[in-house]
Amino acid sequence: MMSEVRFHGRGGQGVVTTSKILANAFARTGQFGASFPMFGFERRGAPVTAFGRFSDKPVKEKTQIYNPNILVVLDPSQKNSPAVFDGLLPGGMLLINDKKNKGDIRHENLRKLAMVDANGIAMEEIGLPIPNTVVVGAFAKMSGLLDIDPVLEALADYFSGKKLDANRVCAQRGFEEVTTVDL
Amino acid sequence: MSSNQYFNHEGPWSDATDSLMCTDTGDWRSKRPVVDKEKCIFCGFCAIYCPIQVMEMTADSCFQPDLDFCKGCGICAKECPKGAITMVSEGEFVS
Amino acid sequence: MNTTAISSNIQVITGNAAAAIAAKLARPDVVAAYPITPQTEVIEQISSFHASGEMDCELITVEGENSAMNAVMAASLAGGRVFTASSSWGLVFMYDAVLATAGARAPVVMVNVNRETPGIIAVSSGQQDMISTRDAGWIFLIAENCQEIMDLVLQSYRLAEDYDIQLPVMVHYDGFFLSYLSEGVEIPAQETVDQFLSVLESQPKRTMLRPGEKLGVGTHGILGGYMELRHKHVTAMERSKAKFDAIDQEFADIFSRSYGGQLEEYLTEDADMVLVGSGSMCGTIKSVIDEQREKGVRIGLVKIRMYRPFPHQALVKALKGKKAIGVVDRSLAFGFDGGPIYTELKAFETKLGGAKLVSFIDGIANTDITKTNVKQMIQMTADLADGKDVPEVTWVSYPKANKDKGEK
Amino acid sequence: MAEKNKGRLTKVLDYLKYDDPFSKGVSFCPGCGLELLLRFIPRVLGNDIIITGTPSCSAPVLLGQNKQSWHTLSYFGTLMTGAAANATGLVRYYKKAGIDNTVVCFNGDGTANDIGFGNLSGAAERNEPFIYICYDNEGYMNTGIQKSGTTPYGATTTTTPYGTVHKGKNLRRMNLGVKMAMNKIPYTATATLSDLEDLAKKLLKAKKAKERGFCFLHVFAPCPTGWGANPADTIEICRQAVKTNYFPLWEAENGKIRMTKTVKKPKPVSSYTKLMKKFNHMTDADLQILQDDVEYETCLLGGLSVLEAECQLPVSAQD
Repeated sequence: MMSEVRFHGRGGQGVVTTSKILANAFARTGQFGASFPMFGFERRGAPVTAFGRFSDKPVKEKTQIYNPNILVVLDPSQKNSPAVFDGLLPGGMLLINDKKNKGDIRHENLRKLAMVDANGIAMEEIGLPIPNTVVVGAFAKMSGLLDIDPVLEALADYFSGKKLDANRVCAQRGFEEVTTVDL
Repeated sequence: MSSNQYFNHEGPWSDATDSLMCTDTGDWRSKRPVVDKEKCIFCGFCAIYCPIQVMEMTADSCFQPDLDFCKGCGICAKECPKGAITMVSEGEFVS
Repeated sequence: MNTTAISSNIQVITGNAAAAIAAKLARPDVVAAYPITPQTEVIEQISSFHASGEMDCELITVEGENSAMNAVMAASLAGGRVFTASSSWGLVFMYDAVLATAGARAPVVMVNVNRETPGIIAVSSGQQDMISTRDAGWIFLIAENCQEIMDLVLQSYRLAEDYDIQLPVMVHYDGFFLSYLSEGVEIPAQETVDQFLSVLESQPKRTMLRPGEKLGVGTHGILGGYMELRHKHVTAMERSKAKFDAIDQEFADIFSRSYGGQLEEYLTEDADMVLVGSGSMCGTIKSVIDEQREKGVRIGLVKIRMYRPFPHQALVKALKGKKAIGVVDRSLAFGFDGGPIYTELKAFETKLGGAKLVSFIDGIANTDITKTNVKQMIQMTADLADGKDVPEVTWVSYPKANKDKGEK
Repeated sequence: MAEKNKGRLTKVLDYLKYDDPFSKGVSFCPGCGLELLLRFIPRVLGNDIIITGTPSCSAPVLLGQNKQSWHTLSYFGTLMTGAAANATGLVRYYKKAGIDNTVVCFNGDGTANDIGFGNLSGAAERNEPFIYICYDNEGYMNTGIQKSGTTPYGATTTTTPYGTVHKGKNLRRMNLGVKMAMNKIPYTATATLSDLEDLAKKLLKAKKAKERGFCFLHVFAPCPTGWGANPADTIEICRQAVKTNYFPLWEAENGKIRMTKTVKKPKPVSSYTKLMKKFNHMTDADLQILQDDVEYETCLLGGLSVLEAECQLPVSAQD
């Protein structure tokens, strides 16, 4: 079974890293992950899209994802953008970084909505509004595809020292503090 | 493999351990330097300025060109501080 | 590709990182490169390995690609193992030196991260840079995924520096689709790579430029001399085909991964129809083939791994007797209707035992070769096999091109 | 014999410590400045130098023909666009492999100043340890005497011919030596063939200084064929170029610019230009422009040498 995930965010939020860490964590469980960014001239603040494929079999596809079954939105301001829901498969899931946690997002194909105040947690733990590692932890919980341990291990490939410790706390808190609504 | 007719190596390598190519540049000359042994003070300026380095020291303490290769440019005659070298038309030497 | 069980050697890295790590494992003496999107990460990684002392090489931070190739060519002729990387306009800017490197038979290994080239500035994927330089006299290899990038770079050193070959090798992989793709790559141990490459040390030494040895390189080939060198060059290229197959076999014995040498055949044996492709598109094609096979469609894939020399003997062997063959090109052969690989394969049509050929052009300038597109290609190839009328050339993602053609 | 020793052998001969590695008969034009320079370099620097050359007048001699060669040096014949990068590749590999070497890049002004300047400049920036010698004959001679960046104002070439509208090159020449000295390399110098002892000393200094990095020699080497000069005048042309300050002799050692030959009372540039036909058409007004050019460069160099006397180049970061 393959999950196809599309990540939406802004430059500077670590969108591409989010997808990489998840691919890394999947590989640690003996599963397979592949991720890549959508291409463009990236700059801080510009919308950024990344793709992730996670599967128990080797991932062969090398194309962008047009029909995701999971959406991850790191940038709350994009939550109402039609581009976010473009091609979402029935029974889809959405994880959103949103401190308001209103749970008022709806789409005909959306069956599960997960919310986490990733910016808030990141500010508390690392002092910067970079939500990516919180989102990674929340993703593991929401999707049910991963435990938190491989995620924490994977973080060591991207951070070291105090930053690693702080980001591990971020991921752990994301895992624990995410709230989900079945629609 | 085909015979190595032109090259000893797989790529474009020349090998100077074999033999040096040589052109008989002496044939180019229309005038030849003639050294006046009496005037030569053995300073060596003709030798150092000769582009082909053909002015050789001889046993009788003057410089003489190797006519097999001297192209007859006339630098030696021009640069000799004693005017000991004159450029003489090759026609003079045809016997 | 047979994938070994998960082990601690698997890291999730980008294609660019795979190339850089492979270069590090090959222990080059000299690396010279200049950044260009989408290759930049390769030399950033190498610079970082160099800075941390993990990579004991001379790293030349040149002022342009032309100098990168000139520097590694010279270092190679002096006897060194070298590496460089470029893409697109960078490859074009070093093109005179690319030609000189091949002519001098310098066993340079480089990666070229495929990106569009001609005329229009496009920071996007496409194999046009490869096609624009295909007749440089280099061996061209093409990777499908991050693991294959790693493995091909390692195999390239064995091929380039082999005493019987002595030719530069360029490993191509799709920019963006592979350069920035993060996936699990098994990173071999240094000792294993050393063992794999150690065969080269037991071979006779190639001619090297050294002080006082009275040997010079770059001589004028005059009279028949030039012809002799050119003939040696094409003969070595021809030899490289079997050599590459053998190296791939040996690689399989040591690393437990095998790709099939010049071509990788995917479910071709019983196939009526075959797609011919190269690079990252092959992964997507395979996934569609898996789905189609479940529906009973007898379709296979021939993946071109070695593009120069052109593996026509292997292609004829793999494709002979099939009903229809769809050739997918991610580049153009200007002046021809069909794509470059299609036009080249077309030259061997009479040897294919009646197989019909059709050309698909797709994936130009980051246009995605989607599963939908692949399904369309398979359908059209099936139609051709069934004797239906199918246009010779189809621009899959640009229907207007096909319509214009039809109207004429 | 005793009576003959009226003079003393010129000291230049003392510098020629090695055999001439070149074949006696090579196809340079009579009076060629390049040939004199090319034979001189290995006799001073040694026969184990590796020389790299590009397509130019020097190429037919530097490069072999099939497996045969015109000289016994190791050489690398390569492209005009990448000569300094080639030398870079060589010295870096030799460094890695621990092989002692003296790599001499030997190129004309076309390669050095024009088409190959990018990689020359890059090699200087990286302070690569080799010697780059530019023999400047002020044009592309091997392709049939075309204009180059160092062709002086007014000179006729086949791409700046004398016509009814345009009369020779209407652009000023570039000063390659000064450009290179601004790269903070260990050694830069100009030299010419009339002052061979000066040239020999500079070659030896370069050989020593290359242990610390990039060395550049700009050597003025007339082309009698291309300039319309009497082959016998090759050395005289060099001499007049120095005496008129048309081509001043200086060096920059560790950044300190110093004249190696001071011209107290420079002659007018016409005493140089009259030796060749390429300036034949020039009016007094044209000559004045060339004279102004020469004076500007002399003035600039004078200023630099005063300034730089106070400056010491920092020790290279690579040391």
